Amino acid sequence: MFDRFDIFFVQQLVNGFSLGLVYALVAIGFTLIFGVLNVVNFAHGEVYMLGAYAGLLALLFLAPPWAALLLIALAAGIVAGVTLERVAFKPFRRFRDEASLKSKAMRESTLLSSLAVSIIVRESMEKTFGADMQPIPRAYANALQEPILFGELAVASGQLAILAAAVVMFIALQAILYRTRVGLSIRAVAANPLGAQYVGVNVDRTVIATFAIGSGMGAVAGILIGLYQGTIFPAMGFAPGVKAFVAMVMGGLNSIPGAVICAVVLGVSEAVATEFFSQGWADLVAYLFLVATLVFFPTGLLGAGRDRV
Amino acid sequence: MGAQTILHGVSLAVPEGSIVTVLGSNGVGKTTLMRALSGVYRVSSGTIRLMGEDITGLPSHAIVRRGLAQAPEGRQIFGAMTVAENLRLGAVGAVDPALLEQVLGMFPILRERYRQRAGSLSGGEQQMLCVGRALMARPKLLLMDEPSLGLAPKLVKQIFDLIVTIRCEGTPVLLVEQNARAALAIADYAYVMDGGRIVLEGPARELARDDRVKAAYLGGHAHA
Amino acid sequence: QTRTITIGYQLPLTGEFSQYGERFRNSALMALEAFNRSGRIPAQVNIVFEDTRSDPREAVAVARKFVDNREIVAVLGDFSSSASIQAGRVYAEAGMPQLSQTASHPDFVKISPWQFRNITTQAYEGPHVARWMASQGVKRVAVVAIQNDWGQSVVSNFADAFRALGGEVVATQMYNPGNREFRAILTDIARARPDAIYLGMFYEDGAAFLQQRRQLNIRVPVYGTSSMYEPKLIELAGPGAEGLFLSTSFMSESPEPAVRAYVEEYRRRYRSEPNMFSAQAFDAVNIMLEAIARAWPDVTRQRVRDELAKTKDFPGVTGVTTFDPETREPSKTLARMQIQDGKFTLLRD
Amino acid sequence: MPALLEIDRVTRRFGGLTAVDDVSGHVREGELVGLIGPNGAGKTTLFNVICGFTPPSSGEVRFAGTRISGLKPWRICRLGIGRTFQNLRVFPNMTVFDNVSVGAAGREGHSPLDALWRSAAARERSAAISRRSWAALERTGLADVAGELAANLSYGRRKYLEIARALATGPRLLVLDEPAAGLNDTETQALARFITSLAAEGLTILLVEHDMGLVMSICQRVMVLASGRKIADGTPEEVQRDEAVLEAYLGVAEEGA
Amino acid sequence: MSEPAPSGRGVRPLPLAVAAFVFVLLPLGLSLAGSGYLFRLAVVTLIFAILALSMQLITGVAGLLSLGHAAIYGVGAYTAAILATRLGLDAALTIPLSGLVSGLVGIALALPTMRLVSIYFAVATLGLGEMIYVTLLNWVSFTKGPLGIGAIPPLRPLGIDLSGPLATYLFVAVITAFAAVVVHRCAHSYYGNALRAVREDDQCADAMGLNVVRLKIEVFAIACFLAGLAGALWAHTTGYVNPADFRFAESILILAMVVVGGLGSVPGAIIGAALLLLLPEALRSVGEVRILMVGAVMFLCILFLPKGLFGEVSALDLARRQFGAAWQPERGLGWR
Ligand SMILES: Nc1ncnc2c1ncn2[C@@H]1O[C@H](COP(=O)(O)OP(=O)(O)OP(=O)(O)O)[C@@H](O)[C@H]1O
Ligand SMILES: Nc1ncnc2c1ncn2[C@@H]1O[C@H](COP(=O)(O)OP(=O)(O)OP(=O)(O)O)[C@@H](O)[C@H]1O
Ligand SMILES: [Mg+2]
Ligand SMILES: [Mg+2]
Repeated sequence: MFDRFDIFFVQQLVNGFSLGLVYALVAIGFTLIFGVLNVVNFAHGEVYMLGAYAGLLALLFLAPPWAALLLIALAAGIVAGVTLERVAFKPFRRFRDEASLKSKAMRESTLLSSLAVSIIVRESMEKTFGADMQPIPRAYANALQEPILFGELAVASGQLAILAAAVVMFIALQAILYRTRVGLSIRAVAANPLGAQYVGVNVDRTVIATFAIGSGMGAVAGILIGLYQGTIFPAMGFAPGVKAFVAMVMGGLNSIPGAVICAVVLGVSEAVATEFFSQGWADLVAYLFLVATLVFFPTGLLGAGRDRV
Repeated sequence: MGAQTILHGVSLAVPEGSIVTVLGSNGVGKTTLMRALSGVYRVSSGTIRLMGEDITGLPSHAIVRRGLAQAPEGRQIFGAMTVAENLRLGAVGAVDPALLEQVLGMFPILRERYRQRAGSLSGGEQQMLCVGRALMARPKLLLMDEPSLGLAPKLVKQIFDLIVTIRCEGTPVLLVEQNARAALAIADYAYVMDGGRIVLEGPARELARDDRVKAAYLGGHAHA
Repeated sequence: QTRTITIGYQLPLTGEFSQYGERFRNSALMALEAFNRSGRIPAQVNIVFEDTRSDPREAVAVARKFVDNREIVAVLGDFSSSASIQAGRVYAEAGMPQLSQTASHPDFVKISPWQFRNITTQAYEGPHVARWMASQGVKRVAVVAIQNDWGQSVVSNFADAFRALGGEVVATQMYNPGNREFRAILTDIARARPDAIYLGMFYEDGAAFLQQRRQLNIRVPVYGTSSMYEPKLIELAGPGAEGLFLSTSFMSESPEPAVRAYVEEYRRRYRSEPNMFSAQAFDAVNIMLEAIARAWPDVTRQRVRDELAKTKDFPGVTGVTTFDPETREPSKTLARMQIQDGKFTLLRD
Repeated sequence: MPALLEIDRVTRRFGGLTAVDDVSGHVREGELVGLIGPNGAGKTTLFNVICGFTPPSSGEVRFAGTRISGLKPWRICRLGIGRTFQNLRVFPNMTVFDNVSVGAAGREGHSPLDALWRSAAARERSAAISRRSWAALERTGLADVAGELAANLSYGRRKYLEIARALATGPRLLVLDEPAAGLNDTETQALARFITSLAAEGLTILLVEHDMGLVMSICQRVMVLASGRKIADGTPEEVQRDEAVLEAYLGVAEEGA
Repeated sequence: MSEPAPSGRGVRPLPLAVAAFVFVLLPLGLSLAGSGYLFRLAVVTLIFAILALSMQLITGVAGLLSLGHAAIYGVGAYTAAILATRLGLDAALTIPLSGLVSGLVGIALALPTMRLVSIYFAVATLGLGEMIYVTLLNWVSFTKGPLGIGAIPPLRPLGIDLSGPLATYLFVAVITAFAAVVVHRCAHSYYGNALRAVREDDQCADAMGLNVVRLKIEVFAIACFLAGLAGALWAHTTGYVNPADFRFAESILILAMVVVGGLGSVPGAIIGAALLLLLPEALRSVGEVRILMVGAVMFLCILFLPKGLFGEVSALDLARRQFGAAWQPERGLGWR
């Protein structure tokens, strides 16, 4: 077994880390939205996909510079996120009586409304663009797919871009959450939406802001990862969406650092597991990590724990 | 200046520089009234005016911005956030350090627990936080829904003293209280609600002597 | 009044596999129109398409639906082996001939004498590639395949044949469907220092694999199954696709007149490139129509089955197809190709 | 006579904070004991230690002679301690009757087999649950709203609902956390009568309350906590004269005291 | 308020009407139509009704969001498939054994997760479900992996041939009725009240003397047992099982049935199952946008009836009127 700890193993750690960053990039926006509404947004994967498609269309028709491309994806994500909020989440905030607020039925239906929206969006995209992977103009694809060698270790330019994006997003989000008034409002709504009304927080606008930020980040993640992996297709959001969801919960639901750490843990565990088993079983190892984490930290790695009685 | 509301046919006014109290048994609609005033519930008919300006139908955040703050029933603090952040949220604009000092001076326990999660506070500590948070808004009109709930006698006294101080500093207070005796003692004017409507009103001193009020809210006899 | 003969076609028209179903339907309509125009029989043939999403639950329901419809004399599809098999059990019981263009599960044709397929299975392709590799001096091979019924057969058929030729399979990695991250697999097999890598996957996964191989700077030659023959592969993988070896039964650059006609017509009608899957469907429909023509005028389910079983030396765009009357397995010839300078190029052996 | 509940040098720390600090005390069978103290004194924490919601950092709690600290809340409840919560916790999407029946079902024991196979014994158990629930509802005056969703109840009635639910668990010791909070004087007096009548029926009661009128008029004995420590324990009269209590809790110039 | 219900087991019209429809009218109609297709749809609907019912028990009544239910269903299907093909066991044995194995697997997997609440539990079940799926897929020597297991004998319990469409339908309908009764009785009893208490506030339920962990394990075991039965029925009626049939998306479908039908209600689960299975079939005529339409219908249902087509409150009322004769008739409350 120990003969495995060689340069290939180091390469494997690098692979895992970069895979983890992919999950993290998706998880950041996902966690933000979950934190505020306490509802799983099943359509986050679709926002991610829409971001990728918006970017791709921009590439094909405008061939914009990189910064503009990211801005276009960001804008698309914001539009998608705000629309999603309007359509799938806002209608359920009309129920304010205590029985509804505390009922699981309401929570689960919000979860399902986002699922329904995601089905509609994915199916429409499949009808419009086809279910297959979209080819990406070479110039752009190469920029993120170029190999870069450090001695015997190899990384791709896209991995560095994703690392940079993850760091920027993480820092930006932490700054927004802990340094700005909007961030304070977001956390207040997350903690107690009714209480937020009494201190003059505009709950509707805060929720929309959250969706805008979270979805914008999701969409940027979509175009970056889509270009880097060369895989832009309507169902592209599903797999990373599930892993991001898992990472978020492992991390403690509304802890963004927790989600990022756990996303990386998942990525590395998958890659390292491939060293010892076939890839087919690697997923099992990742989910074992999930269950083990939850057994030892029932409210996630950095979760807040339950309120006192 | 004043706030006037009509809710299920309820009208009341809080004149400038006064303490007005609303009494009533459980479930008569006092909290509902307070929520309507803060814009948490929409009123179906009637108007609410704050300093002459019609605020009916405005969303709660706009009302708070116009200077109406509330220490609501059930505390509604932000359990996952620290005491410090809860107080900061109370402030409508930037936090005024002097005001913060004042509030922390009033409730020293909050200073001790300043960096603790608000959700782990004891019931009474949460109530103090709730009142402190409302004060942080430097309101033009303060609504308090059972502020003494869950507080130890010593603090209950403090709270009522505080309300008087606030009034003396020029902020009118609308107070809902179960502790009718104490409320009537400090209030200028009082309303009694029953079944969602005002059934009795008058200067607090007079109402305190009213037999009906005595029988219904002050208990048959005064206990120790 | 002309008679109409109806064929059912179950295929994925929605969902994640709808791209394949789309191609099947395109080809089927082309084949059908040509047949009806030709006037081979004094009747119109009509195809009823039913979407199954390649989902076993719907596949069985659609199969029942086709069986109920007395008009339908034969069925084409489904796409995946599992959907085809689940539907196949219904057809077996009801006595309905079924011809799948893609189901390559070994058990599919074993369900009953009513099942046919015109895709060569790995029992044929695996040994073919093994011989090819051996002739190139490859001794150590790493195999990467998708974890589904087809991927399993890729691995077992190839490995057996390659070992029999004295080679060694130094690493085998099966990955779960839906996975597009191959770096860990690549790093793992790189350690085994193979002379070549053999891929059992479809072109989309293949493109991701080839690209990531390039990023990890692994320069081992790669061989692919015929399922990777798709012009889009090159678009998707870019420089990563360079040098890929693969075998195929269909080639859009082929000089064969039948292939040329098919490719041009397809391009004209659908403004897209045909691939191995569309070609498989085109041949499947034509084989079926041929059987119906031979059965004419007595076009019953039983007769169509019998005629299908007699298919011999059918000249299609994917090569010449013959059904073994006993096993109902097809046999075909395979061509060898390599991607050179961003193009699929036929290799002369 | 041995005490029904014995608290033996219980300490509970949260991080650096000692919420309950080396507290000992007892409640005898049939006693009605008050527990008072300033906000944050550790009363609710002590309740939670007794009911098993937080384990003590050190020390132990004994109930009817058996050690209960370390047991799960449901076990402690079945041993005979029923509780209410400081911040009301009714089941909002269930009817009042169903709320109460939960307490009763915990006492009578109701397995899925009883639900699936309605044998005579199972039906007898169901009947017992029903009887127990109705008794509790009747006792608290909630019978007329038994079919109402708990979410639609007013605050005051929810307090009684919590008590009814605790009564349905068939407790020997009832621990009430601030039952009078949010009630006006008249309602408080009604509650006082209710609690005394429960005590008169032989129920042992431990009560946390800030309403001094209530505590002093109904409790036979009062324990005082301040900053986690027990600073006094005696009859209401003794406690009210206690300097430390006056200073820490009541405020030096307590009116009408 | 309800009528003073007669004590004892009187005849009540509603259950009888439902039974008459399911066991007489529907099969009669389908037989007259002579349609294997419609029979197949009916059978699949019934199988999914079992799944939705079992999910209802965990998610709707006990409030534990389970995202791995399809995997448990898969365990049942594989158990039946392996027992029937390898050991040649009779369907009269494979079906209950599948239920038992699923129940045991459910307990074994759920034990470490029972301390978890809300979304943590949901994700743990998602993880466990995926682990089961990955195992079914990759443990080739035992489950035949992606090849799936074929040639599973059709329903012939005790040598009685039930493989015809009508017989299969009736057999599955009987088991569905059994599942409905099990779930109904669990939900509409004091046991159900205890489960609902766990859903509303588990800490408080704990303080009321309910052993919450044990309740969760019990209810999980019962639900997994039923899911196992459904799996066995699927295996025998379809004849071929493949890991792809039991993926995460299938769990979500079952969840959607329960939510659309109405969380916490037995009829809701069945209505939801029927709606989400029959709608895509009924919409075949609209062509390729049918799945899109299913999404839209689902969305509108939830939007306008967020508590489901037939929510818990109405279900409880109905149940009390129809089945829950009160002990003290004048009060009309409480379970027998
Ligand atoms: N959102 C709501 N939905 C339904 N009923 C409500 C709602 N809010 C309040 N009620 C009902 O309105 C009535 C008045 O409630 P409210 O909370 O205003 O009473 P209150 O006077 O504040 O009583 P308390 O002294 O208990 O605080 C109560 O019977 C309550 O059940
Ligand atoms: N889980 C916890 N984490 C941190 N501190 C806690 C926790 N629980 C309680 N505390 C602290 O312990 C102290 C005692 O709290 P407790 O709730 O027991 O007070 P109490 O006597 O019930 O007060 P009140 O009368 O205000 O309800 C408080 O200062 C509180 O902040
Ligand atoms: Mg109130
Ligand atoms: Mg307390």
